[in-house]
Amino acid sequence: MIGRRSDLPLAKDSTGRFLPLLVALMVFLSAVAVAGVIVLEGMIHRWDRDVAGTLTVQVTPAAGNPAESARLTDERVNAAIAVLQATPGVASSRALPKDELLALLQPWLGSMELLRDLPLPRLVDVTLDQRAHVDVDALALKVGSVPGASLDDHRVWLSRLIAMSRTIEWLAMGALALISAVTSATVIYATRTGMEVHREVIDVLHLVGAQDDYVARQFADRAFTLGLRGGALGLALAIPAFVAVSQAGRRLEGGFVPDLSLPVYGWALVMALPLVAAFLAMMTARITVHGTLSRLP
Amino acid sequence: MIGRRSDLPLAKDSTGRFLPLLVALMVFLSAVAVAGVIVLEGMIHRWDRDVAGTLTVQVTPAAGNPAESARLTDERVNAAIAVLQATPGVASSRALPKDELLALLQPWLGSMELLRDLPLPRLVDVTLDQRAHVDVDALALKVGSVPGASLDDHRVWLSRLIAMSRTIEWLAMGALALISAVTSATVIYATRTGMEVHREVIDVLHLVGAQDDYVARQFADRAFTLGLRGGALGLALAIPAFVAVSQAGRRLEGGFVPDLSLPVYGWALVMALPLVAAFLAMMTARITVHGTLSRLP
Amino acid sequence: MVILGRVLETGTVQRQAATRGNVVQFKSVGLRYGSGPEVLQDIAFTLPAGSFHFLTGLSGAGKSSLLRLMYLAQRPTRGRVLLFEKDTADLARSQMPALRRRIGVVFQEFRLLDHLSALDNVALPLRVAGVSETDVQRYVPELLTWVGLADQLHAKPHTLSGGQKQRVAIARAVIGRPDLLLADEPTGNVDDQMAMRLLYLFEELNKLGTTVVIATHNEALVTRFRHPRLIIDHGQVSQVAPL
Amino acid sequence: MVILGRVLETGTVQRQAATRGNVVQFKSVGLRYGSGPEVLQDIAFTLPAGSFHFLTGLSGAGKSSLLRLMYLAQRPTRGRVLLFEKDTADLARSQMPALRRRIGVVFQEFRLLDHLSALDNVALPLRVAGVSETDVQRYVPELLTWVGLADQLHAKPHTLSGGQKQRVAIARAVIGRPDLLLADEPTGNVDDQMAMRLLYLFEELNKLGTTVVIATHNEALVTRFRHPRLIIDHGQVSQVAPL
Ligand SMILES: Nc1ncnc2c1ncn2[C@@H]1O[C@H](COP(=O)(O)OP(=O)(O)OP(=O)(O)O)[C@@H](O)[C@H]1O
Ligand SMILES: Nc1ncnc2c1ncn2[C@@H]1O[C@H](COP(=O)(O)OP(=O)(O)OP(=O)(O)O)[C@@H](O)[C@H]1O
Ligand SMILES: [Mg+2]
Ligand SMILES: [Mg+2]
Repeated sequence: MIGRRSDLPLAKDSTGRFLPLLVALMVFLSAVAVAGVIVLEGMIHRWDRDVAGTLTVQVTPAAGNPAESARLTDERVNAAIAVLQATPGVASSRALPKDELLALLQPWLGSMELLRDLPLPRLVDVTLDQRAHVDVDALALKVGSVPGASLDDHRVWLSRLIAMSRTIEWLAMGALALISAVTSATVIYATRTGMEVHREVIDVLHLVGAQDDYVARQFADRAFTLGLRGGALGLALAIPAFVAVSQAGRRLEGGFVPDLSLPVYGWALVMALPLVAAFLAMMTARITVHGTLSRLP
Repeated sequence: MIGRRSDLPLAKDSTGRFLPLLVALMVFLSAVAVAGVIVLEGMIHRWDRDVAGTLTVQVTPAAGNPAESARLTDERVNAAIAVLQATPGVASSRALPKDELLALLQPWLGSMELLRDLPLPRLVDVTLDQRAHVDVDALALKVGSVPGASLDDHRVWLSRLIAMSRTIEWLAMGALALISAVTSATVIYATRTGMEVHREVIDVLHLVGAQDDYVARQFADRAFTLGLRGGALGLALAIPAFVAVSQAGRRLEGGFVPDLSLPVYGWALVMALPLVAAFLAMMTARITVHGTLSRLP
Repeated sequence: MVILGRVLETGTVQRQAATRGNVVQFKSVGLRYGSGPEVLQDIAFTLPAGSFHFLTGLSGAGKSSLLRLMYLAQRPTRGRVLLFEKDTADLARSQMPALRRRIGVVFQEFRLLDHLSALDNVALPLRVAGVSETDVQRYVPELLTWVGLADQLHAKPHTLSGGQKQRVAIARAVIGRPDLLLADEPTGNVDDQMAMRLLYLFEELNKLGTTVVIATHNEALVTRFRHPRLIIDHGQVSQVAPL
Repeated sequence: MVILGRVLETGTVQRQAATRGNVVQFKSVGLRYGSGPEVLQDIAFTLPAGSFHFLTGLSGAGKSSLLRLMYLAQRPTRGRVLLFEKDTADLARSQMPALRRRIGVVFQEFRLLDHLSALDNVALPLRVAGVSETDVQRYVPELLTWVGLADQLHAKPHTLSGGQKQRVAIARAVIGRPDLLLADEPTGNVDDQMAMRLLYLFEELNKLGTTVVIATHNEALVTRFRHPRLIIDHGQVSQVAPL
């Protein structure tokens, strides 16, 4: 005899096919969301360091004869520095000496000697206070008011990209919360309908002297098994998806999108998802059964 | 009397609370996926046009005295053009005359007169055949073998970004398919358990002379109502999410990420999702009931 | 009796042209469940329109099985079952509802709908057949009153006693004034006095033209009401004149 | 009878020290469902250990309700119900299973588990109580044979006839040799001969010390087996000596 396990005919319920499928989808989506959040978090962290660390302001040379141009350009550079220093959160700002500038241009222009007297654009290195949060967008506007000066738009753009990534991150977390809620709701639903379908059986088990836990355990065990089965399936679906994305990501190595592969703790987290789902299912089932039973006479 | 509607006590099932919740999540996720696919598709289309249309190869000037440098640089440019013309899919390639080059540099360097004799980098405009698919990555490698020559890496990078976007797009479509499947599975499940719970009732309805459709209609109507309710909720959740993302996207207007807002047909599609879900639920329920009933004596 | 007569005569709405000929005909019918032995073997009998039979036999003899064959919840494994002179094997699924509306059944386990009141349970065959709500509200309470459930019109089955449920089940079976009434152990949960009363109800219906078959273990009833019997024994049915 | 005695005496495993004193005591118990009238009013009686009572009354009088109070499926709206001399109002939920294992119940609607075979249904009280599988396999078939179901050991309830189900329900109620046996209309679906046989089973159990209460409409049985009666009428219970 299969013993107590078969007192409730749970194995035949259609829950057995449905719950794993749903949990699989949920785990798949969770895995994607978790991986997405981790990758984005890493990206944002690096970008943030970049943006938070330094900025560059570039000042185009003023027109006119060489001497006048140089004087006007210097004025522009000083005006830009003044704006920068009046901005809270800016730790220091320093105009790049012409030598360094030429060194930067060198790969573009074969020989340097002829450039010495050219009216070149000037660069100002800005160091930001690590602790302060600087609104780079607002700063860009302010700097833009100085004629010829502009904040390096790669950096501005990065800071906007961060804002957008954060939004996506929040969305992903929201989706994750929603997914957990719906998974729990599904398990509660499946357990409740299970109890509805088997109400007579549960009643009779009680009347012949079975404890609440005798019933709850059967539902919980089943929910755990089904949750784990579904979770494993979901993970199996998620992994090829990751590989595809990080493959695609790797081809971008030159671009701004950094390494899309997960850190070890990320993999651990994703791998744990089926267990988390199974555990969630089990606890939900158990609590649901106990809750429902304690309302019976 | 509420009449035939109340023959099956469907309104009291826990399905009433669960199904809308699940459909809400599914519609939410579908809306995000659909919007994502549409936005990506638009982006890829624009990028594709860029990349497919033209490429730029830049050739740094060779070292040495001006005359020799000019000669060597010309050789490099010709070598690059040779490589390009040997590549299938390249329609034409043309070295940019110095005038055009200087015009491009002008905003950077205040005055131009002094530049005339400088050994400047040279640019080659490449037009691609619209119909042929060119592997830009491979081309970049080939061009790189010419000393001093390199394919404009913005374009290379765009082509890689497109590859990655396509992967994400496929993922989103996969998720969409999965979501539809799971929604159908859920409705089938809910209908089946509903029929299990009410099997006695359905049996009796039959025995007193009710038609199959009398039963099926009640399940289908209910599934439609629940699906629509859930769909509306899901859409209500999705819209703020869209607004947040496109808000964040708009702030990027300067960057490469184009307009993240949906085209009108995209909105129409997203708005139709709750109806699609409700309809899917209804048809699934109807088919499930008929299928199950026809197996009875 | 007068009231009942009125309910049955004027009240039930589905009245068809009086049925004639043979209502039930079994031709060498055999029934086996799965791969088990034949529960019923070579059954052949005919119930003419307007007849009244008791169906008796030991527990497990096959009474309920025989009735199930008559109300089409079960197909015979061999032989032919004819209802109203039509072979039931030829019936399409879509024709079953119409046929079933001509048959009233009292199930051994009642099979009431738990979420409907006594009144709505009894009204079910009328509503499924599309009878007007005015008629439903007029005749259903009257019939329930007659079976002693005037106070329980709006009670749900789980609040009814065993005997009360049985009476609701009987009311549901007769409300449509079916051409064929099949009752499986309809008095197992009521006292002798109520059993008598219910049998009168069946007789009244029979007088109006309904063919009646009642499966029962209650020997006292069978002796008191002198109707022919169908006796099942070892898978065989024999027809016996009233005691 | 010999076989039965052996099954019951040696077979059932949960035997406790013989119960003494009063098994059931009702003290001015009232029961009302929802906001309805009181179905039972001021009920007071005592069933000493080892007693055997019939419970009679018209359909709807309150027999099943009274039994439900005894097996704790229903709480009284007032008054006190004592089982085995303990007030059931004081019982914690966790103490109920142990108490219920001392009570065997035959439900009016049988309440068998559809997915379990006759054997597993009867074995249920033993398994829930943790009795060894060897004992289960030894005594359950023996008891089922005694109630005439030797051929149906492995049949599922939906393949059993009404009377066969009733006998499985009875076997399940007695297999644990309970201290208190409550049977609600246990012979409504069997023929008179089987009814007799089942009554003998209850008497046998009673002789071994079980307190028995049987609700029934079957006057023939009540007359044949001379046991005191509890009669419910208009919400009142009166105890009457054997006819
Ligand atoms: N669905 C089924 N599958 C298998 N066997 C069945 C099924 N239904 C009934 N049987 C068997 O057929 C036989 C006849 O059953 P049936 O219910 O017709 O008896 P009955 O005469 O109505 O008995 P009772 O008076 O106890 O209700 C029994 O032995 C029963 O076990
Ligand atoms: N759960 C309930 N809610 C409301 N009323 C109920 C409930 N259960 C029983 N009743 C009512 O209580 C009365 C007694 O019912 P009970 O089932 O105890 O009668 P009984 O004596 O067992 O009758 P029978 O012989 O027909 O089985 C009936 O009028 C019934 O309608
Ligand atoms: Mg039967
Ligand atoms: Mg009762």
